[in-house]
Amino acid sequence: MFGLDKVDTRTFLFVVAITLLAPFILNPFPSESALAQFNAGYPDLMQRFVIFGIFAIGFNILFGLTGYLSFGHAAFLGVGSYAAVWMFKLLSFNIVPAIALSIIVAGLFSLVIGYICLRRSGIYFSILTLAFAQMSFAMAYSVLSNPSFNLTNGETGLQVYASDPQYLKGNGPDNTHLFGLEMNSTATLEIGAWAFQFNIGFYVCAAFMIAAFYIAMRIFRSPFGLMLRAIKTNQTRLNYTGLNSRPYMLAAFVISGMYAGLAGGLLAATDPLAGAERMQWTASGEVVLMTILGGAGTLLGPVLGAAFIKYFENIFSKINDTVLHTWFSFMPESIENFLVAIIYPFVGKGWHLTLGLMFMLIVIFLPGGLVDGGMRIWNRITGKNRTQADPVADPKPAE
Amino acid sequence: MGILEIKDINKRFGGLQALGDVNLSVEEGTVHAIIGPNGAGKSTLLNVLVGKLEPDTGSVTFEGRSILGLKPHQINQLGISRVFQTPEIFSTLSVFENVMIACFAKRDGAFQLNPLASISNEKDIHEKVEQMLLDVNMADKRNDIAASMSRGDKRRLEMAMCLAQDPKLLLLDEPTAGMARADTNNTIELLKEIEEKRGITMVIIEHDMHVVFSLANKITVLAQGTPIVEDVPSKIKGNPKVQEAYLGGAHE
Amino acid sequence: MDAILLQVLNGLDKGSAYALIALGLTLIFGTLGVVNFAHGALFMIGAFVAVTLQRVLNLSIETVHADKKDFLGNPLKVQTTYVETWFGESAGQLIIGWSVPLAILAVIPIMLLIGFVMERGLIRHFYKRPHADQILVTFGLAIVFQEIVKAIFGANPIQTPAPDALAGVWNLGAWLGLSLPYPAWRIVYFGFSAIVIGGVFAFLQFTTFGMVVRAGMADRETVGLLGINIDRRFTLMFGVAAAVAGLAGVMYAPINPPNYHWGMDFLVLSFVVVVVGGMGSLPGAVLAGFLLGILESFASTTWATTTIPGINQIIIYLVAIVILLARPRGLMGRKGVMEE
Amino acid sequence: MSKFEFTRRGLIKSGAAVGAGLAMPTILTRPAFSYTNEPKGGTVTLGFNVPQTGPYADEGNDELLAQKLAVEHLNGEGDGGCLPTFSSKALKGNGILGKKVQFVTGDTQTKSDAARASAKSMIEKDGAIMINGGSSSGVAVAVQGLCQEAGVIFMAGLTHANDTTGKDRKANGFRHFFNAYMSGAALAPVLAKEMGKDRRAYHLTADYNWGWTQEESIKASTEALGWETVNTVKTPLASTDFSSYIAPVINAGADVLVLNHYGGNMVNSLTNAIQFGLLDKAVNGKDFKIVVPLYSELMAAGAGENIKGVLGSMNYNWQLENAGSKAFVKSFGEKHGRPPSNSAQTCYAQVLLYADACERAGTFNPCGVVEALEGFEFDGLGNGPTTYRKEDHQCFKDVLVVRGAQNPTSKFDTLEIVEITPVANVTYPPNHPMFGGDAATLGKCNAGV
Repeated sequence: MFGLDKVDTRTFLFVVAITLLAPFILNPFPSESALAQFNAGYPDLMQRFVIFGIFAIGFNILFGLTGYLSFGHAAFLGVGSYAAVWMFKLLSFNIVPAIALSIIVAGLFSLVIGYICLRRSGIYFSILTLAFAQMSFAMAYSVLSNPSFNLTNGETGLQVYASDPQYLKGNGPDNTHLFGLEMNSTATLEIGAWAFQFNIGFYVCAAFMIAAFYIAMRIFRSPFGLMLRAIKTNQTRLNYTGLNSRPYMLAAFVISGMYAGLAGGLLAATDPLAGAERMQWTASGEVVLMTILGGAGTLLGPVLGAAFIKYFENIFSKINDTVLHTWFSFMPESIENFLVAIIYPFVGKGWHLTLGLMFMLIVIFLPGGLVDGGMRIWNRITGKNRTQADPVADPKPAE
Repeated sequence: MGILEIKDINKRFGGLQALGDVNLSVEEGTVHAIIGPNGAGKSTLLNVLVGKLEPDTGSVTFEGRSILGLKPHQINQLGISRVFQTPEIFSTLSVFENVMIACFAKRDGAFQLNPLASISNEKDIHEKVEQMLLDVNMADKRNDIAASMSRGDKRRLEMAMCLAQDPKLLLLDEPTAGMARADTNNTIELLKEIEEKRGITMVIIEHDMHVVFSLANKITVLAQGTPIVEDVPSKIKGNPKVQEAYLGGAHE
Repeated sequence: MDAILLQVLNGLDKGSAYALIALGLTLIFGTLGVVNFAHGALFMIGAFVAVTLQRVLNLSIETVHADKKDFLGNPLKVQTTYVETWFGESAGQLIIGWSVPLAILAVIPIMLLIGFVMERGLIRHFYKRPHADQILVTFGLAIVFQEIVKAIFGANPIQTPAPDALAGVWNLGAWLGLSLPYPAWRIVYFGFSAIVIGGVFAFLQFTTFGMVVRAGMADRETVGLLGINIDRRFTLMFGVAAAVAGLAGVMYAPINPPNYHWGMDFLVLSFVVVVVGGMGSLPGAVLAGFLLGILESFASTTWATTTIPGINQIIIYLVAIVILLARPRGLMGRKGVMEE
Repeated sequence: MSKFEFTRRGLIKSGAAVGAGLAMPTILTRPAFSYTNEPKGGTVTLGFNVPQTGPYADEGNDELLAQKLAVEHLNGEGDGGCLPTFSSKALKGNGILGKKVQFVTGDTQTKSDAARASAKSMIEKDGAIMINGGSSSGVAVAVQGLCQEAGVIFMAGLTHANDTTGKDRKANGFRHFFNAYMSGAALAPVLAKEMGKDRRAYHLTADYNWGWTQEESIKASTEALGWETVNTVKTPLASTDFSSYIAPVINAGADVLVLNHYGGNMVNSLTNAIQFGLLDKAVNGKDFKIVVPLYSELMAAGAGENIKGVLGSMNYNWQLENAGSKAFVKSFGEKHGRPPSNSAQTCYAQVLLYADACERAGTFNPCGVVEALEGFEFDGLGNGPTTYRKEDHQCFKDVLVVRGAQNPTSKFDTLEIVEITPVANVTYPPNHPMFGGDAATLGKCNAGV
């Protein structure tokens, strides 16, 4: 089905099902229970899961297949966002032209940067991409927001003002929308103590992610994808087999740049504000971590990694001592205080600590990332010794 | 006029004359061996032929067309394939995928942007790969990861990849270096078979005289960057110049 | 003229910090083949050794002052440090004032220990793992280090002043007839860095240990074949690299007050320095450190920023791009290192 | 059988997109909201969005402590803090409108994206009806915009840029903190008094929006005094070492250095300036001076001895002697063993002001709250008599000019109050050109749904 073989079709349908049912899956705990803190099924976070999923899927096409580690992909996400917000400012809040332009602009931007950076490989390539991204960030944060030529609006972020022209707006909505379907509309379904939220913005992003995942899957199974994996393994042999690695690399770089641009455009579509720190090296580092954490070179890994990091950022950072006290309030006070004292450094303002520890634990005990680790655990449970359910999965990330 | 014509090639590295006035003509359909003691310039010559090094002077023409200044992949696309001293293969990919890449390179050229095409739909490529694997007796290893194989098998895989491109000229850089005697003999058999069945022109750079005399129809002896003798194998053995070159080299 | 010389001094000063961090990073990369993202954190920990020592020396006895009031109107508690009660007020003050130089003595064993534990407990399991895994695990470690420091010392910068004798301004150019007032401690820092850098090079050049390590940097397998236990030496080398980072940090504390985020602030920059210098090249790292330091200083002059607006924001990265495009392996890099 | 509610207006025929859910039986349905997150049970939830990681984590922590204290006082716990001194007597210590106050917390990371994500999760997941806190203007403007769209109230924390209540002002957003213009207006007369009217100033300015507005404000007000501006130099936000910016000051012929820096930037630039011995110099026959227009206690602590004698301005200082201030300092100090910072005070005051506005409006409806806060005059929260101006939702009150103390008796009184500039001197028209001119409007209040 869909031009995929049986295993792939199953993986794809699995992703589609998980994505569409996310509002249920991410909301396992009743709204009023103490564990509701761990629910992730609210529109903003669900949107972030799929948007950063797209970003990581795209990054994985470059890094997972070719082994070229870009430390500057956040720049493409950033320009995508800026392009989209400019479309909102100039045309209307309809997301279609905005997203189209964000993909195009990010594509062009990555074409230029890729053309230059791909003259080098290994860590030299990584530093070149990092340098371009950091320069973009610095310019966007300050120089390009000066009053006479304000392209980015600097620190406060580019946003839509009532005084903006919006030539095509007419009587259209005042919020981002897809032909009238407002991105921030949410329907709430209540079943018993549970409240499930269905948000238009999430489903629009989810549709894009499913498409992005499908395309990535096709790329993995295409001769083009095979060449990219060949580049990672042995570029010398590739050249002596009559293949020119440069255009392949550049194409992969631009494709992943366009994925980043799409993610940036969607970020703006769900929330029409583009800030410069989206382009900072930490943001580029984040997508690297997402991909490695989930499993570089695997299809599902990057999506899982993205969800993992975003979950930590948004859920663990919100657990404060008051919440902890509620959890343990059924215990005697001394034990309660003791438990809170033990756990508190790892949540709330200490969520970074937990994140750092998780990085270490995962890479130590699950080399190959979450997907590979999950597979091995599954095999141990079922007692089977399947080699790989994901045939192109390459458990060894690139150097 | 040979298929490969090398005229007046000179190459210096700093003060060292690596190649001096090399003239060589490789006839179509022959197996031409280039031998010589260590440091005679064999590898330099090969690197000039594949586009990795640019000579200071001289010309290299393949089928009447100059190949100097071309990139390795362009030279390959003209029909020159290379087998390396240590097998260069895609070690993390399967045997099948290795050969498949060569088939795609032959069919689609140096670059093809087809990210949405599906490998599994490429029936003709699959057939060709199967055939190649049968030819080199590797059909049973088709799903093995290349890195896990023995050195001899890696060599056969590399050969299969080169043959999959139907090259007009095959360059072999010490194809049996570091091999056990049995593996060496297998390789010789394989190369003989290729020559007989396909009639591909080959240039072999080799140390092992056993290999050279089993395969070559013509031998060029290189000493200090210059060809000193070129003849059929039977006449090379007794040539005093050759003996001097080898023995003299040993005494240096 | 004076202005130019001042910027050269600033550049050398910045450069010596970059060079010291890059030197340690290159030692680790060159000997162990490990990309250590926690190296900036080691620099930060070094600075916090000074902070800790300062805190320890400031441990105090509390006496209640009945006639003075604190901010809530309660009797004021006056703190007198133990050091002062033991050695008298002036000697005590002097010892506290010298806490940063004293911390140098403490930082070497502490950083060596941290280095040993890191290498034995964690890094050595990653020699054969892909660089991506090394990056992930050391980045995780860097976060853990900085969060621990944040939990103890807070996020606010902490002043760790230089001793009074070295806190003033020295006029360097007096005997040249120039006016070159320059902070004394920055001159000390530069001199100190030069000594440490020289020490590391001498150590590698003139000791057998250093020879083995250099050989190992060039070709690890061959040295292993010679029957030399290279692993133990590499552990020590990691410790030395950590100590160099720690020394750089401890001495930097009076220049700018340390905060827990230093590691991340210097991480990216130090990697740029290492790569511009050429992966695995020790002289390259030092050269690139000073070069980028000086260029950064000159890019921040009014002349430079009016010529090209924003040049001071991007200079480091711009130079990195130009150098890497002109010289594929940085200033002094070797072929084949980290290029696959 | 099943009931679907769209909590936003303008959703047309989109049911099919989520049609799968329609078949599900619904056992309970929630009564409809008349505005975003209308509190239905016995509690009301406030969202405290402060930096918990990154360089401003300590400041965020201080804000959080103050916010928690405010919640205690609203719920009638603790000593009541400013409730007795507050001029409005609507609050009774029984929560807000009889509902017990709860709160959720989040981490802004001092990044506008992260701050918006955190605020959104509070609004969408936890049902927060008001967002308070923050430690930078970028975050404040970003979160303010979000709250406007979502239909909740934003009570800004520490934000000093003119834009927050200038060109980026929003109907649902309120700022208690002072701004760059006020800093300039308050500092100028004191500078004239202390340093004379014939001074040459050299500005170092953080190269982003807040830095520029501050430089603009200080420059305008000092030049009006007769000062000359020798040079204005922009420094990258990411700078850690300012030596290459400080060194040129020595020979520039300037006799005052103005550091338009905040947080770590200010701590480092001031430390470097002292290192280079600037304060020991005499230029043009006058003693060299340094001015840091925006001070905070944490910056003072970070700069240590270096701030001695350095002038700056603040929104509030715990040494203020009025009744409200005393009550707040006592309450905070007894709990945490140290006096509150001015960002803590602003957050505390904002929470109380919000609660009071709800009580007076008799509703949590944001539009009601906006109406109750607009033009509201009050006293007893620590700053003296204060007005929330209707046109731009900026608080107008006295501004403090402070100086680094020469001989602090403890680590808490490192700053001393030099002058309390009366509100009249820092007032400006709502359409002032530095505040977006006539184009800047609040828009309409948004109650969501």
